[in-house]
Amino acid sequence: MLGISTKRLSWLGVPLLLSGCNFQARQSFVDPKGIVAQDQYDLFLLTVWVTAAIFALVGGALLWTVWRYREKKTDDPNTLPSQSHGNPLIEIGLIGVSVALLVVIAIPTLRLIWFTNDMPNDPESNLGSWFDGETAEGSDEEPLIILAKGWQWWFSFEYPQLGITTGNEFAIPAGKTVRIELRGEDVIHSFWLPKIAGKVDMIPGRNNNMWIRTDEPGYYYGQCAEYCGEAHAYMQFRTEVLSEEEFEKWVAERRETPKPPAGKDWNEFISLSASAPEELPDTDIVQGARHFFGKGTCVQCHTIDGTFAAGKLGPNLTHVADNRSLAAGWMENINPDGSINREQQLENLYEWVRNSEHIKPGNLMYYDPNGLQNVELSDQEVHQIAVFLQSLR
Amino acid sequence: MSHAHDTTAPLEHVPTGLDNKKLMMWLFLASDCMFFGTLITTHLVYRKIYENVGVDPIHIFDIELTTASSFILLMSSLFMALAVSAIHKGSIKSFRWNLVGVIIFGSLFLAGQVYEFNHFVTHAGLTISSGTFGSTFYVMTGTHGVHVALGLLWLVSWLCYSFSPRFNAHQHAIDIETAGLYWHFVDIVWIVIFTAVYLIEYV
Amino acid sequence: MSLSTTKTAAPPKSAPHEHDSSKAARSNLGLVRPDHTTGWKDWLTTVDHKKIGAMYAIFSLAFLIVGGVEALAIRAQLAFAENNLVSAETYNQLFTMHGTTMVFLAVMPLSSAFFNFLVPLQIGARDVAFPRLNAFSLWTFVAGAIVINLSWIFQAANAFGWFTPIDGRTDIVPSAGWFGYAPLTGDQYSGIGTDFWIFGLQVLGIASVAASLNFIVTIINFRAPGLKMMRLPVFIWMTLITSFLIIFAFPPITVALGELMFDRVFGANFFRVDQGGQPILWQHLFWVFGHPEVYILILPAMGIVSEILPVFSRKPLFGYSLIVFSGAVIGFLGFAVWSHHMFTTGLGKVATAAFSLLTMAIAVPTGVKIFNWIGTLWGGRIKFSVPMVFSLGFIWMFMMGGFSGIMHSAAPADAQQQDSYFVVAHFHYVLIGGSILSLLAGIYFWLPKMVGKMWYGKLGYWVSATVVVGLNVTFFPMHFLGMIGMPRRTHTYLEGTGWQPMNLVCTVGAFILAVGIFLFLWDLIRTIRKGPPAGDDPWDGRTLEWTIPSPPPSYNFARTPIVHSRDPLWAHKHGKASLRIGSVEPDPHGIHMPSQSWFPLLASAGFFVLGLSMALKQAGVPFCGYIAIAGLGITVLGIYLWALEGPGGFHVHPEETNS
Amino acid sequence: MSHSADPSMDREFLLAEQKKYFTFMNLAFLMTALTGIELVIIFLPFPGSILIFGSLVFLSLIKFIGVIFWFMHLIYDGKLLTLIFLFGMVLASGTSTALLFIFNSDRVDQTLPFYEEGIIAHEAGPGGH
Repeated sequence: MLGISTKRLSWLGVPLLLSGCNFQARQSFVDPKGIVAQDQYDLFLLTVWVTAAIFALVGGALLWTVWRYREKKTDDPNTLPSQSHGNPLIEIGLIGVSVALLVVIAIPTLRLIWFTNDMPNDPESNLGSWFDGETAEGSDEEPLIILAKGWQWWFSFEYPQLGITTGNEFAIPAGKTVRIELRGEDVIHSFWLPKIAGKVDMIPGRNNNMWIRTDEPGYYYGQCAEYCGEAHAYMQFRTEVLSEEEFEKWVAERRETPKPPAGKDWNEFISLSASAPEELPDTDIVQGARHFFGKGTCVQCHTIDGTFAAGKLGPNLTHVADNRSLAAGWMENINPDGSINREQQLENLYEWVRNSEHIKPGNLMYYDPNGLQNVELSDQEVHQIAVFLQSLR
Repeated sequence: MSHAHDTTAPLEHVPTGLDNKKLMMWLFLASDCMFFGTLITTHLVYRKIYENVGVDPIHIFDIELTTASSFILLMSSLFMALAVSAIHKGSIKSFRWNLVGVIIFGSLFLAGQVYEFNHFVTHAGLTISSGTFGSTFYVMTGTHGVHVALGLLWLVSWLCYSFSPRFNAHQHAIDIETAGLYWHFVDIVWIVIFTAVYLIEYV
Repeated sequence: MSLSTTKTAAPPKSAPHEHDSSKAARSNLGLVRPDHTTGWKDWLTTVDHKKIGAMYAIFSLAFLIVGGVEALAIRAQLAFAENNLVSAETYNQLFTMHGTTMVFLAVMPLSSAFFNFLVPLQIGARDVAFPRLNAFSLWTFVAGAIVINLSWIFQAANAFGWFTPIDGRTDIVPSAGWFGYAPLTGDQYSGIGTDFWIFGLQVLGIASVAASLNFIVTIINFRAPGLKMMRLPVFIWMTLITSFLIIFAFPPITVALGELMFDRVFGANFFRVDQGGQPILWQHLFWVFGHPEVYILILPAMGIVSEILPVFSRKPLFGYSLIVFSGAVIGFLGFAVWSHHMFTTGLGKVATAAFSLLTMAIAVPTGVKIFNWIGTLWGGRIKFSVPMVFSLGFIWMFMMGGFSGIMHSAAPADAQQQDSYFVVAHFHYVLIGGSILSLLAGIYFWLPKMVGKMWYGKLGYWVSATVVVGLNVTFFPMHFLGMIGMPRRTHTYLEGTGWQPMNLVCTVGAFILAVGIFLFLWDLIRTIRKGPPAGDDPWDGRTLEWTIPSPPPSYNFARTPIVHSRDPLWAHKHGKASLRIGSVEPDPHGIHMPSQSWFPLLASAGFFVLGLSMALKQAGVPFCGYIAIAGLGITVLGIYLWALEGPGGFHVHPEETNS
Repeated sequence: MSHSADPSMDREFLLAEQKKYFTFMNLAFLMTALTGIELVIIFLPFPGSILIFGSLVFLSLIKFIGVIFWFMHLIYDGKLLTLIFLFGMVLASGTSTALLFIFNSDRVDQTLPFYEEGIIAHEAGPGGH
């Protein structure tokens, strides 16, 4: 008896739990903002309602049966209850009902499988017929393509049509269909942007893709959803959905390349730095740049567009100070309201380069054989690098 | 000599009339179907998705030799069937000669495989690290070779044991039959590999 | 319980040449057989299915505690955002080992304990078909379990600086997940922990397959006269189906692990991406095994519940043939749905749709079982004994797990749930609410038969209440955690995600669950020490095991029973006279008992040496390759000695000693 | 496998074994011939032909069935054994077929270096072709 009644009691706790749960949380898939996520959510709700109905019926029947046929003091111990052992009609009926209920789920499931798996820009795709707009067959307009790559433990996003590469953050225009090509560069990762679309894995050696589309500008959070090693929990990314004009602006900004802290161009800066460092002004930013390209070995892994830093193993730093986050989404780089506290940002950049092994255990910037674990940098040199990084916008 | 003589029920009680060891061997072989099925599938999957495996299998395969190997394994199977027949008839002498036949043909097959592997490594440069083709080919055919070798070990043990005073044709017929089932299975695996791995390259 | 004596002609027997004395005989090798020994020697050499079952139970409960402690550490770490109780690496090792331990070392062997103890008793047999092979399965399981868990010892040694792998990697405990997705398990991305995992699992696989072959033969060939297939207890049917699942599901994982081993040890390219390996193939091979594995864990649980419900409803099982049939359908379909674990890997439309529909189809036979269980209760006279309370809890919790399973089957919706805490909630409802609850029910039901002591007091009810409450408090909120986007296998999470409050609730629940398991162990130990005598048939049982004394004598049945109906004991007690259990005239030579043997243990020890030294070879410990070969040699030697020692055996005369 | 000690039974048994002997011999000759045919048809001048592919599968199936039913005595033994083995075969071939269907080259990342350059094997250089 005790087991049953306590079980019922535990249901009283459910509302309490619900109150502790914020469904608008930033990675909630029950607060969909994109077309794909909305459809997936609708299908999810359908399954919830269907199963809840079955649960109410079958669970109710179970409870009622247990209550009704419990052993009572008045029962005659010498007689046995009816020894029935089956009724084919009831069983066939119940099987029929179950199948019917499953068909209710199966039909929209099949529809949505085709809907989400049809890629814009594919010759045999029917996506255009699903909803009007630029992805319709024969339409001239190409969807925006983003090449998303999963690395241990960060994401890179390339816009092959626009010539932009970003790390851990990307922007898309609202109201446009975006096709995302997914690649795993080392191990398997998974691209999950819960409010916009369900996840698709990034598998090395394999081309995966998905499409997303949302009409609501805003700021969205995503995370790697396939276990990918030590720092898996720290592998996050962010997406900014911008109106079309803002997106154009963003593209223009991101295409700009940073100027060298001294000298006419980067080549001159580098040659001066190598041959006649005393001719460069002795400021933190210049020293930081020199450490970045030299002693700090940062260039082995990082790219800054417009310079000869073209490492592939770490995020593109061209506009690192414009990014809203650091360390693959783990640290904030810009205030939640979009304003920038430059002192705080400098502090963050310093902390990240200095103490990355504590902030993001296992990260390769520190633990790679060529990483910072084997580079002697004084606190002042790290500060100078941070100053240089802050100038990258 | 087989893994367990210690069955505990007299046959009279067995509802199916099937001997325990024989039933167990068949179950094991059914399980082994999944085993070799997976190995062969791995090979075929990689062959399917990669047109170019960096090596032209037709050029390195020596199909005449492999056909001869298939023939050798088939003959060993025939001898095995005859050996089982002989032991059932209680003719230990005939059983031994047939078993010797199985062992000779089985060894020939293994020798052929060693020659083939050696040839591939030294002349065609195909090693286990040569792309997926090298890996799947060597692991699959190698696993089959290990099965053959284990079968040989088993049969040689029986050959030796047949000279022991404890050996009793009547009592051990079922053990020989069980070993024979294993041996035939190794043969049918090769029938599949011969077609699915070798011959299919020529189509 | 006295049996009626419907006599059949005594089967003609050839004169046995074993001698009958209670002194140890010599084997064909001239060595003294370890028969009639006592103490640890007896336990190490026993071939008695009851003792082997008891050892399976002890080992699996021990590993349940180990896995449980790992789970508590995981929950403690996640209780607060940005917590640093354990490091990321340790956390990953904890969840990897938690999964591996619970699946392979706790639930599977606990089911195996029931198979061992119950199969011969419920089918009226002396023992399993191959008693020495059974001992070999047990010890090989122990060998594999120790190989995997020894990695913790080496990790500790590494922490003290006594042991460093040659490649300098310090992840010595497996940390790539129980699913071991390539290429994370490749030599580029993980250290020797993965080797411990590979070799441990290979050894465990040998144990499982050997045991399953044994059970299938036993069930098919060792049924008592009259016990037709469609009269078998449902638990035996589920054992049979589970055993078939094991023999067909383990070969793919054996091959996959072997290929991974070739990649790591011999430089093959099965999963090496830069040489053309496709990691997705690992996922397919793993789940071809992994999904049937799920049913390997749950089908025995369904069998146990199907035995308990009729006893405490005092009614036959409703729709026996449909329950058996649906079990077989679940088992078969289990091989056709593996890709639903891979809906997010880009399978393509057709494959996704096919696997989605097949997965939904599995809900039908599962539902059939639940309907039939309710049908069994319907019209019965339900007695709320502890096993029954657990069984009812099982139906309820398993239903909840099943419903979230249906939600997963809709592939597009699953794209949001996959790898989130929603899935964690789902499979813990199925595995704890399903498997563990029913295994606990089974322990409460059959322990009196096993040890001859009866439970006393109300503690059992408290155990059921605490476990069920703990289960719900821990895992129900995880549904919501998944919905608000918390991914699995994450070591920590940021404050701003909003996941903090419910994680704290989950952690509290986990500790409640732990208290429940602790209470259970306490109840178990005090019952074994001080329980009152149970008697032959404490629950008014229905099947053959309740006809013999508790604990059962070494020979099980003094006379082989003759069965005339399903639920033979029930029919014997309450049915027509023609349905009473008969008995076969005993053999005048007495009951033949198999001899005990050291050699199964020796053969298993070889596997232990092989597995451990292969893992250490990867760490660069010198000579380990040769030691591994020696280990293989030990196994071969063990098998030869085993074969050459001869069957042996001796006779006991229960009728003389008893009467 | 225990045939009774009754001499008349023994004679029947021996006759049956004698018949089996001829069956085995004939089967072995047949399969040798089939193996020979297999070797011949792959060199027939219809490259890529579904016909050749089909006949190869067919021939190996005949050999397969010959071995399991006669050499392995399935035809003389209980049906249960056939059932068990065929169940394993069906499961294995079903899984295999499904996997071969699921794997397609269209999703393979063809930008990987080995794919373009075809350097999977042959690091050892040209050998004795």
